[in-house]
Order: sequence, then structure tokens, then C-alpha cells
Amino acid sequence: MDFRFSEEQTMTADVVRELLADVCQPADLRRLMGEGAARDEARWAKIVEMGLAGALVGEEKGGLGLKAIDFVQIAEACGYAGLPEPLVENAGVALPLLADFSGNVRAAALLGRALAGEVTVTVAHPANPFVADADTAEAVLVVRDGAVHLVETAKAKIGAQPSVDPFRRLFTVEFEPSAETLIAGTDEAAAPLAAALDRGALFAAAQMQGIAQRCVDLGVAYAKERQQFGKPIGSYQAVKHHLATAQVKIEFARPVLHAAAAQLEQGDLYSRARISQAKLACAEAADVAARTSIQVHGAMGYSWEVDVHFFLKRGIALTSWWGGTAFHRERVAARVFARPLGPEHTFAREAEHA
Amino acid sequence: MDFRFSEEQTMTADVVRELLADVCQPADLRRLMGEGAARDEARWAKIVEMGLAGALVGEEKGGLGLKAIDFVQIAEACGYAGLPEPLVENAGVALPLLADFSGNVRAAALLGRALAGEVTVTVAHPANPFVADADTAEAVLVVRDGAVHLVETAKAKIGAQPSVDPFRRLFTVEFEPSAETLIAGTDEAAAPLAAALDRGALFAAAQMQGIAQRCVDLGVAYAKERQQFGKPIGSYQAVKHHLATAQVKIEFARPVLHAAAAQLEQGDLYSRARISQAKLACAEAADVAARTSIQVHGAMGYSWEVDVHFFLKRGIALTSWWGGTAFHRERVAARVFARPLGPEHTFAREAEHA
Amino acid sequence: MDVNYTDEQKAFRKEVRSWLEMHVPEKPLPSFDTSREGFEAHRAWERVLADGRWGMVTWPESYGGRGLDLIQWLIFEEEYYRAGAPLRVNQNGIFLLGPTLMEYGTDEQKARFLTSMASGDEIWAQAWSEPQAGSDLASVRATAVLECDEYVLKGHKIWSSRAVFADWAFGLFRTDPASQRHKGLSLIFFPLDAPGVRVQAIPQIDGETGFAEIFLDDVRVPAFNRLGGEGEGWNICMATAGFERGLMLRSPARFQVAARKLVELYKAHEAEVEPTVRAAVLQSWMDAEAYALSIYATASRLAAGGHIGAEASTNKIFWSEMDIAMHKAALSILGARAELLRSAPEAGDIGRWLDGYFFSLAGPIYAGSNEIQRNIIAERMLGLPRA
Amino acid sequence: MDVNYTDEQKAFRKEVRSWLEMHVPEKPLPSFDTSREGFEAHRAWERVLADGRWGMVTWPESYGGRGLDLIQWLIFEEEYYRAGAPLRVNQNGIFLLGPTLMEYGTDEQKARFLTSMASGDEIWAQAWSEPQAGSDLASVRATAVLECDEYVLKGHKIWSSRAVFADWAFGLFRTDPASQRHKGLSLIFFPLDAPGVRVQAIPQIDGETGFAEIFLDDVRVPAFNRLGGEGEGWNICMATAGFERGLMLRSPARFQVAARKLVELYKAHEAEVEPTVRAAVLQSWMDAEAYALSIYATASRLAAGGHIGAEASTNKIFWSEMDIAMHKAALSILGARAELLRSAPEAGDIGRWLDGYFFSLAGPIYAGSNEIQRNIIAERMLGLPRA
Repeated sequence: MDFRFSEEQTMTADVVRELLADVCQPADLRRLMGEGAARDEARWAKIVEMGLAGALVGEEKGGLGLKAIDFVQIAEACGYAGLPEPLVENAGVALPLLADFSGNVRAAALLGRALAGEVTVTVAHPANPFVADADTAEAVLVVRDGAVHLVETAKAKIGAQPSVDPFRRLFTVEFEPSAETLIAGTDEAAAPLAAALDRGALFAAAQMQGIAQRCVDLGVAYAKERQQFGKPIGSYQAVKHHLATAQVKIEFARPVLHAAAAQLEQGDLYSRARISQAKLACAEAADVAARTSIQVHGAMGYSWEVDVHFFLKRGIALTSWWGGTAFHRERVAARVFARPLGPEHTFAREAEHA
Repeated sequence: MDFRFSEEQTMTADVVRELLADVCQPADLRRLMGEGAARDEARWAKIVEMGLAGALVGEEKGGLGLKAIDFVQIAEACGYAGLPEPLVENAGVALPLLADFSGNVRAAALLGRALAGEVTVTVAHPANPFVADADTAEAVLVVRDGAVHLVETAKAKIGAQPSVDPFRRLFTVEFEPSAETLIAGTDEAAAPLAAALDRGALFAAAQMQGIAQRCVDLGVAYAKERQQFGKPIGSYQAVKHHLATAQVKIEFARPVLHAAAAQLEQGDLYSRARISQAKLACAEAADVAARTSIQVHGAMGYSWEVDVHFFLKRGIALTSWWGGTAFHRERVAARVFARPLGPEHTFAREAEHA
Repeated sequence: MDVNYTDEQKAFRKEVRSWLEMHVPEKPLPSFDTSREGFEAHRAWERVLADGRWGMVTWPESYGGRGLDLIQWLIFEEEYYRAGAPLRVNQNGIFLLGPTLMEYGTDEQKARFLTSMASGDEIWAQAWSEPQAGSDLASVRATAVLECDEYVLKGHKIWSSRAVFADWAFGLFRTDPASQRHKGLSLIFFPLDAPGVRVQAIPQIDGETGFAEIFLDDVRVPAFNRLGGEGEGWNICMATAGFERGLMLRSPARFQVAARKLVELYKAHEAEVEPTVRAAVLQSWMDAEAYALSIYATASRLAAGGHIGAEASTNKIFWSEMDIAMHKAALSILGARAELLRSAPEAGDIGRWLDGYFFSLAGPIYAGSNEIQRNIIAERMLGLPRA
Repeated sequence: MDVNYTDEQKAFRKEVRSWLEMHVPEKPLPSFDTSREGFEAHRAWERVLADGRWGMVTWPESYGGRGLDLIQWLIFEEEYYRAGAPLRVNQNGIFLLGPTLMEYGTDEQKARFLTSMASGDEIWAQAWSEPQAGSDLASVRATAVLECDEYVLKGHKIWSSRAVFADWAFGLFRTDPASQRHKGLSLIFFPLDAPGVRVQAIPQIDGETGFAEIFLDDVRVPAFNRLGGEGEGWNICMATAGFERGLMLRSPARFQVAARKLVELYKAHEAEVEPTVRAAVLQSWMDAEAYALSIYATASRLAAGGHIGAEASTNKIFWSEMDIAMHKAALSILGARAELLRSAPEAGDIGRWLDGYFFSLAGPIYAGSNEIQRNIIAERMLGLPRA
């Protein structure tokens, strides 16, 4: 039992964090928005160079063989930066799912190109009504009646569903299911799809955790600088207490998020409840932090000039992404009402209670 | 349309308020508690003298013929004072209910004595699991299978159910129902019992409104006096904001309470929803105000020495008295989901929509 | 206490309702904040209202009103929102400045400004804040120097609602250069097309541009444009702000209509929605009703000759928090669709809830932040000592 | 990161569990705050614990401990609460003063006080607050004057937990009469039965008397009873308070057991309870788990040589608010029965939820009010300027 990240885990995340601090500042986001482009190709090239596409794909399949716990801080960093490019959805969810079907020739071939960073893949999972980044993806893993189809986007009908978040690119995907598109039947697909949902929810939570901290940081920076009644507004108790309340939410979402990441591979009722708890806790932290930050910014908070709105919008979107509040609360309920409770079960796993 | 109290309404309430300010201060409560007596006979005599027992009984039956709107501020005053004696339950609920059955000889005889202030009556209504003040009451109106029985307490088995609130005297009542005890069959009893519930809930709400204001007032008085870090704690923004938040709850419970009182006689889905809304809003105000007051009192708030605890406890008790949160929320839902909504329906009544 | 409408009030409601049924545009007008076209469409609507003498029913007939009391105003507002009639583009004029003009203006000023305000011929922006004077409004730096019966205005105003397209604005200026804080400020009107005025829109979080910055560079206006005495600006402005927050800025009917729509949205999605949302929906309805009832209480008191008190502050806190809660409930119901733009093919019945949510987030901030309001309540209502 | 217990840790859990199964009293002990009998029963239990060397597992063996790390301490606590073992009557000693003594005490002081503390032979009260020194602890007025190797103590302490029946107390005294605020304070121990000490119980809202006032009138204690240097009391006391709030004062296991009981209560009444309560029950479980995980993170960091930081403040806010929410949820489930005393015939399974609720209301207040904690978080964690 050592509930701390290893040096290696922290170092990898630091590298991503530093890169994003360099190339993904609000000014960069504004520039991209001005250009109306789907993604910043220069930034994406740098991210691809880091070789993280195969982070969660087993080494025997050409990936890095990392686990969710190794990737969770990277996803937090993406949230903190408001990264528009699909590092999290591609490397965190789509590729490990694709790798689960690498017995299929088409899947294996696509995986090779995706691991090399040549293309990205996205997922049309029943947990989400839309598909993210389908316009820039080479192919979509589509679930249809429980089975998984691999569909080249070029052969599908992609319909844009514009989001209020200028960097969320959502789509509906229509295609003709056939024996050729099918890569996994219902039975074979069930476990990988459940794992994909777990990863999707976990990394959405991680991004919201990053968003929450960014919102507090922006609020703190403004509160130190902005003067009213002859003092920085950050010296008023009301402003302090609002920001402290948001930070407390963040502090107690963090260990849940990290435990969820550490337990994800269990793939049981316990780990799923923990992931869902993390999703709820991080969404709450992001919500409180974003609203607090807007409030602290005063009238500025309502303007496009201030950066908080990027994070407010992303937080709203991710709250319902990979399952909303009701969905995740029920996953928690499934564990709470059906399994033993109490202090000795904090890190419980199904096997021990079988 | 004139949503203000008449001078007469306010004057009557002022008289009660002044009497209670005189004879029902926390020091009086502490004295009574020390004596372990059911009620303060001297104080009760003064209350009886005011002739309010028949407030809500029609003039043709020997009462004052007042309406709920005339009595609501009196109930608020009782809450504010933490009055132990059953003015509200006797005059506000039991006697108007008894008067509804005054065609019955026993009921009529009892009503006469009760109006004269010789005895009190209490109600065993299905909305409450217990009966208040059965030990000092002459008789209980008991509902059994929808019919109403009038039972002399001397002939019933009274079991004490001690409450954390030293001045709430709760009981279970057992008796032998018979043709003699029966005073109203199911059909005849339905409307009077519904009206009793409405009055019970309304006046419980009114008492909680008084409790809420008392808690804020106690907190304010302490915050002005108590010094920390060289200043009265009431000059700190955090303390101010807590108390202001509680006061806002009170300000927006008040018009709901008064509208509910004004509409009570409608006896329809609209007035019932308004009464239930008042119950919920006043309970919320009392809860927030009591907790805030305890918080403002600091460590003192946790001690028996400080008066807030009387009001905290009464507030908790009244929150579930004459229907709890779930019950009243469903009465609101019955109106919201089944009747037209919108600004033109603020003072709607069933008849207009028939 | 009497919660029944009089026959006269009932007849009035009927009259308003039938007039609105005949005149309210069938299709919603385009936003008055995003295009000149939308702005002018709203101005045209103001003229239609004025023609029917519905522009400001509480004003004296001589200024285009009907001399009605506040209860009738509430009835009018209820019917106005019930009918889904357009937002009032001139709200800064008719709800904020108008009542203040009525109280502090000279007869000449009233004649000059009120009639054109009620008719929609002149639409007003407010110009309270400056970059360094937000919550701390008393630290206004913009100056007005009197030169032979003309003020020369200089300064930088910000968060001026409607200023992008409006005709006139009113704001605080320091007329005594040696003065500090609340003293030496005057309330002065200026035309937004005067030489030296530059207006720049502020893009908002919801993509609209309802606010603007105003740069004033030696703008000359006649001294006639000063409301009240020199140096009395702060007190007059507080009276305006009190009235704004207290009663007219947020008509209760607006929230009752929003609550009705929320209930409709909930009913349409009841099967998919978790039970806690149901409680939030019911709470929203209750809050909107509580707010309406509270305004009825205030209006009854004012109609009987009372004065507005700390309701200004309690109302502000209540409606701004209710507005956020209502929109959050709606977003919960919409779930994953909440983030879509209304133009998205799958948007369905998402309506304007998300924009409304962003807008609601500003509620605790503008018209005096809720922090300031809580201080006011604590100090003026509860009598707690100043810091 | 490794969230699996080692074999050694598993074996330790097993050992704790089986010892507790054999030794925990079958019937709950009477409260240690309401009677001497209950107090002595708890002291006896402390002696049983000490005999098994379970008094304070993290302490060195020389003082009756087992020299275990904080993860093992957590496992012990989990099993302790799981077993429903008695509350620790000596928590002021073992959780607060003990660790501080270990860090700042001389060898002689450790030998004198730690062993008798671990054995339960000496039960400790804390004596932090004074009537005029609550949140503002630095305004302590009690004095200690050194006279030939003895301190003469004078003053009035309040809100001393356990002081009614305890043997010893520790508190802050002004040793430099000319000093102001934080300076010139020293941390001094005194026996509660010394001549000149008068203890008076404070009846509490829940009817218990866990707190007392202590009046000190020329109480003489040897200078040996001062912990740390003269004038160092404030810093030492802050270290104690940090540790108290940060880790030991509220064991996560306590809340996890409460959450389990809440879920059981909910299940027993599911049919009668409205759906919003279900969400509150689930939230309580989640919060208790979040708190436990957060303590695991801190314990792991400390076990690896790290220091406790602002967790002290964030933990305090979190557990105190969680505690209230949990009890409120329970009261919602109990409905009209919530107000009954446990002695009422109809009380049924109401348990101690109402008492617990009253107790929880004090949570945001004691051990440094949550207002103070938010200031600390804002200033020390977030770097906001002091007022």
C-alpha cells in the first residue's frame, strides 16, 4: 500500500504538462478559434512525437503497456490546458479498445498506423449520443446492437453537431453495417466496451479535475491583481472563502480520481463504482470552481476576454460525456446497496468477496 | 388585491407578541424546565385571558370568527418566543375542528368549556404519529379509519413519548372506539380533517418562521457583542454573509406563508400547494437560521447556556410535524404537474378553472 | 389583507391580454444585442407598445403612460410575459432612468427625455462601471468639466448594456476634480453619437455582445443633461440602483414563465431523468412563486405609500441564485445535448437554456454583486457593524 | 502507486481483528462524559488496550507502542471502528499531546508522561480556549509566573474536553507578562486535582457535559511541566493543532462506519423515504470514502518522509461538513421520530442520530473554526493576500 505516484508516473505527466504550458495557452486557443481549424497541426505533431498514442496499448501489440494510473495525470494536464486535440480520447480510449480487437486484420492494420501517430481513431459508444473528432479521425469504432464495427470515416456519413465549446467537435455517424465492417460480436465486445466506458469516464473525470484547478488558478491570479476599495479583492474574506471552498472540492476529488485510476484494471463492481464516484466528484469540483472563478472575475467573468469561459464550457460538456450524473450515481448505488460497506472495504475487489 | 395585513390583524398579533416578550423569555423557559412542569400555569392563564381560544371558531358557535390570515402572525409570535403552551395547537387546530362537529352534543358541550378557556383539546390526526399535549388536554379528537372519535383523556391510555425538545409533550393514545365515542363518520369527517391538516401545517410553518427570525436575532446580538481579533465578530464579512443568507431565506418564506394563510379557506389544490410550499420554505429558513446562529455563536453555540438550542430543537420537531418534507413536496407536485402554470396563476383558485 | 383581484383589476388584465394577443409578433424578434436589425425590430415594437399606451403603464399620462399603480403594473407584466412578448430593449431607460428622472428631474428635463423614452424614439444604455470601478462604484474616474454651460466629458466606461446600438447613455462623472469617493460625482446623460464618443462591443461568454465599452474623449454636452445638483450623483444613483434591484429589473413574471417552461421540459423527459431533478424542478417553481409573492407584498406596500427598503438587496440575491438553479436543473434534464448549439441537427428542444445559464452566472455579479448585497443586508437590515 | 496491501499488512489486519473480537466489550460502555462510572470504564478499556500493546500502535515500543507506520495505524483504526470498540477517552493525550511531546519533549518528560498516557493511567484534557480567546487563540490571558522552578498559574480556561473527570490538562499560558498576542506564550501541563484548580462542567445542547470550564487560582506546578522553551508555546501549539485537524482527530473509519449505518437505516425505510434522500445517502458514502482515500494519500506521503501541509485545513472543512450532511440525511429518514429521545417507547431504531447531529453542528466550530480554515487555505495554499 503506497498511495503515491511513482517518480516515473509524475515525470511523464510533467513532460506533457510542460509541453502544453508551452503550446496550449489561452492565446493559442484564441488563435485556433480565429482560424476555424479543427486542430493545431503543429501542436498535434509535437504531441504525436511524444509517442503517447500507444500509452495504454500492451507492449506485445506495439504500445507502451502503461496502465490507467500512468495516464491519469496526463489527462488532468490536458484538462488544465483545455487541449483541443484528441490525445485523451484517441490514446486513452479508442486505441486500447481497438487493440482489444487486434485479432481482426483490419483492426490490426489500423492499430499499427494509429500507434505510429499517422492517424487517429474515435469511438461511437452507447454511453455517448455523439462521436468526438470524427472529422479528423481515420475510422470510428461503432457499437451497433452490442457488436463492434470498424468504419472508415471516408465510407460513413458524418453529420456535424456543433457544441458551444468551440474545440469540441461532435458528430453523428451513419454507415451500412456489414460482415466486412463487423470486427467483434456481442459476446466478444462486451468486456472491451465496458473497459472503454471505464476509461472514458475516468479520463473525462481527470480532465474535469484539471479544469477545476485551472479555474481556481485563474480566479486566484485575478483576485491578487484586481483592486477594489483600495485593496486587492483577494484580500476580502468573501472572495477568499469562495476560492477556498472550490479548492476543498478539488482536494477531495483528487484522491478519488487517483484511486479510481489505480483500481480501473479490476473491472469489477468496486472499481466501476470508484470510477463513477470520481466522475461525479470531479464534475462537482469543475462546476463549483468554474462558477466561483466567474464570480471572482466579476463583470469580467462574463466576457469573452477572460479565459475562464473556455474551461466553464468544457466542464459542462464533460459532465455528461461518458455518462452523466444519473448514470454514474446508479453505478455507485449498485455497489453501495449490494456489497459490504465499511472502513475495511476501502480498497476492496470483487475476487476477495467471491 | 392588497397583500398587506390590516391594522387590526397586526394589532392583535402585537398584543400576543408583547405578552410573550413579557412572560416567555428564555429565562422563563429555563425556570419551567427546572420545575419539570407541563406548563407555566400563570402564563397560560394570561394567554387564556386574551380570549384567543375561539379565534378560529365561527361567531355563531361562540368563537371570534377569525380566519387563518388573522391568526398566522400570532403563530409566528409563538414560534419566536418558543412558547411551550398549546395556544397554536388548541386554538389554531383542535377547536376549529371540534367546532366542525358541534352538531354532536358531546362535542358542543366540550366546545363550550374549551372556548371559555376551562379546558384544552388536542388532535390525533393521521398526519402525525403522536399526539401533542394529551396530558393536559381534556379530550382528544382521534381519527380511526377515517372517522372521528371524541375521547376524554381520562378514559384513554396515554403513553408518553419524550421529545428532545423539553417543551414538546408527545403521547400515543389508546382507547376503545364505540358508538359513544364516535362523533363523525368518514364522509362527514373528510373535509374537516383536511382543513385541520391545512391549519396544522400552516401554523407549524408560521412557528418555524418565528423560530428562524429568533435564531438570526440571537446570532446578530451575539455577533455585535463578541470580540475576536480586537473587533466584534459581526464586523467580519464571513459572519455577515452567513447571517444575511439566513435572513434572505426568511424574507422569501414570509410572503409564501402569508399567501398560504390568505388562501387557506379556498381548500383546493392551489391553496394546499401553497400551504405545503410555506411549510417547506419556513422549515428551510428555520434550519439555515438555527445552524447559522449556532455557527456564529462559536463554541458557545454548543452549550446549554446559549438560547439557540431551544429554537434549534423546536425547528427540527416542527419540520416533521403535520407532514414532513416528502409529504408536502408531493402536495406541491400535485398542483405543479396537474394544473396550469405561469404568472397569471399566482393567486389562482380551483373554482376559476372548473 | 385581500388576495383577490378587484373587478377593475380583472378587467384590466383582460384588456392587456386581448391587446397583446392582437399585437405581439408571431415570430420571436432577433436579439437586440447581436444586430442592428434586431435592435431596430425591438425599437419598432416599443413604438407599437407606445401607440397602445402600454410603454410604461405606471407613468403619468402626460409622458405616454396610464398613471396606474404597481399592482396593475404587475398584472401588465404577468400578461406581457405570458404572451411571450419581446424583451424591452429600453429597460435601462424605462425601468432605471425613468423613475429617477421622474423623482429628480426638472419639468424641462422630464418633457425632453421621458416622452421620447416611452415612445421608443430614444433607447438608453447605462454607463455605471469603469475598468477600476466595478463593485467599488465610488471610485469613478471619468470627469466632467463645466465650461460655459457645457460639460466636457472624459473617461472610459465599461459593461454598458445596450450601448452598442442605443441612442443615449447615462453615467456618473466626477464634476469636482478635488473630490474623493462618493462626493463630487454627478449623473450626466450623453448621446452615443456625439463627437468624441467611441463604443466598442464586448463579446460575451454566450457569444452575444450585450455589453460595450465607451471611450469618451472631450465629449461636450449641455449642463441641462445633468440630473439633480452637481455632486448629488451618488445619492441619485443609489436611488436608481435601489429601484433597479428592488423591483423592476427582474419581473417576477419572467421567472414564473421560465419555471413553467422548465416543468414542461421535465415532463417531456420525465422517463429519462433522475428523481433528484424532479425536486429541483419543483423547487424552481416554488422559488419563482415566492419571488412573485414577495414582489406583490412590496408593490402593495408601495401602492399604499410605503418606501422600498432592503428588499432591493434581498431580491437581488434571491432572483440571481434562483435563476442559476433553474438553468442548472434544465441542463441536467438535457444531459449530453446541453452543450449543443441550437443550430445542431440533434438539438431538439434544447431551447436557450445554455445561453440562459451563462447569462444567469452573471446575475450574482451585476447590478451590485451579491457580496455587496449581503454586506448591505447585514449592516442595514440586521444592524451589524461596518468592518 | 500501489493500492494493494502487503502480506505483512494483511497479516497485521488479521491480528488486530482477532484481538479486537476477543477483547471489545460486548455492551457499549456508558458515556465517558456524563458519569465517573463511564469515564472509569473507558479508562479500564484503555488499560486493556495497553496490555495488548494496542494503545498507540505508531509510538515507539519503549513508550508502550509498536513503532508502526501510518498505513498500519489506518488499518488499526479501520478494524477498531469496524469492531465498534469504545471511543478513546484519552484522545487529547494520545492523538494531540502525545505526538507533540514526542517531537518537543525532553527524554525525562517523555518518560514521565508518555508511558502513563499510553497505559491509560493518566487521562488528559485539553485547555486551549479562554472566554475571550476562541477563534482568536493568541489573545490568551492566563498567566504563568516562574517562582524558583515552579510556575504559578492563574486564569480561566473554557471548552476543555474531558476536563470534568480527567487527571491532567495542557494549555497555553502567558509566561512573559509584557508580551502580546503570539509571543510570550508557553505550553504547560497541570494536574486537575492540584490545589487551586476548580473544574465546572458545561451542559451541552445534546444534554452531555463533555466540556468544562477550568478556573486556576495560583496553581503551582514544577517548571518541568513546560513543554518546549519559554515563549515557544504558540509554535508548538500550532504543530499540535495541525496534527489534530490533519489526521488523527477524525479517523476516516469513523465516518465510513457512520455511512454504513446510514445506508442500513435507509434500506430499512426505503419504502417510506423520498428519492432525494437516496441521493444524500449515496453522497454520504462517497464523501466518507473520499475522506478515507485522502487520508491514505496523506499517510502514504508522511510514511515516505513528507510533512503535513494545508491538509490540516482542508480535512477539517471536509469532515465537519460531511458529518452534518450525514446526520441530516439520517434525520430525514427518521422523519417525525427524529425528535424522540431514545427512551421513548416508539423510538425504534432512531439510534443516536439526533445527538450526533447536535454534535456535528459543533464540527465547523471547534479545532479552529471553518472560517479560519478557509482563510488559511486561501492565504497559505492559494497565496491570496492577508486582509
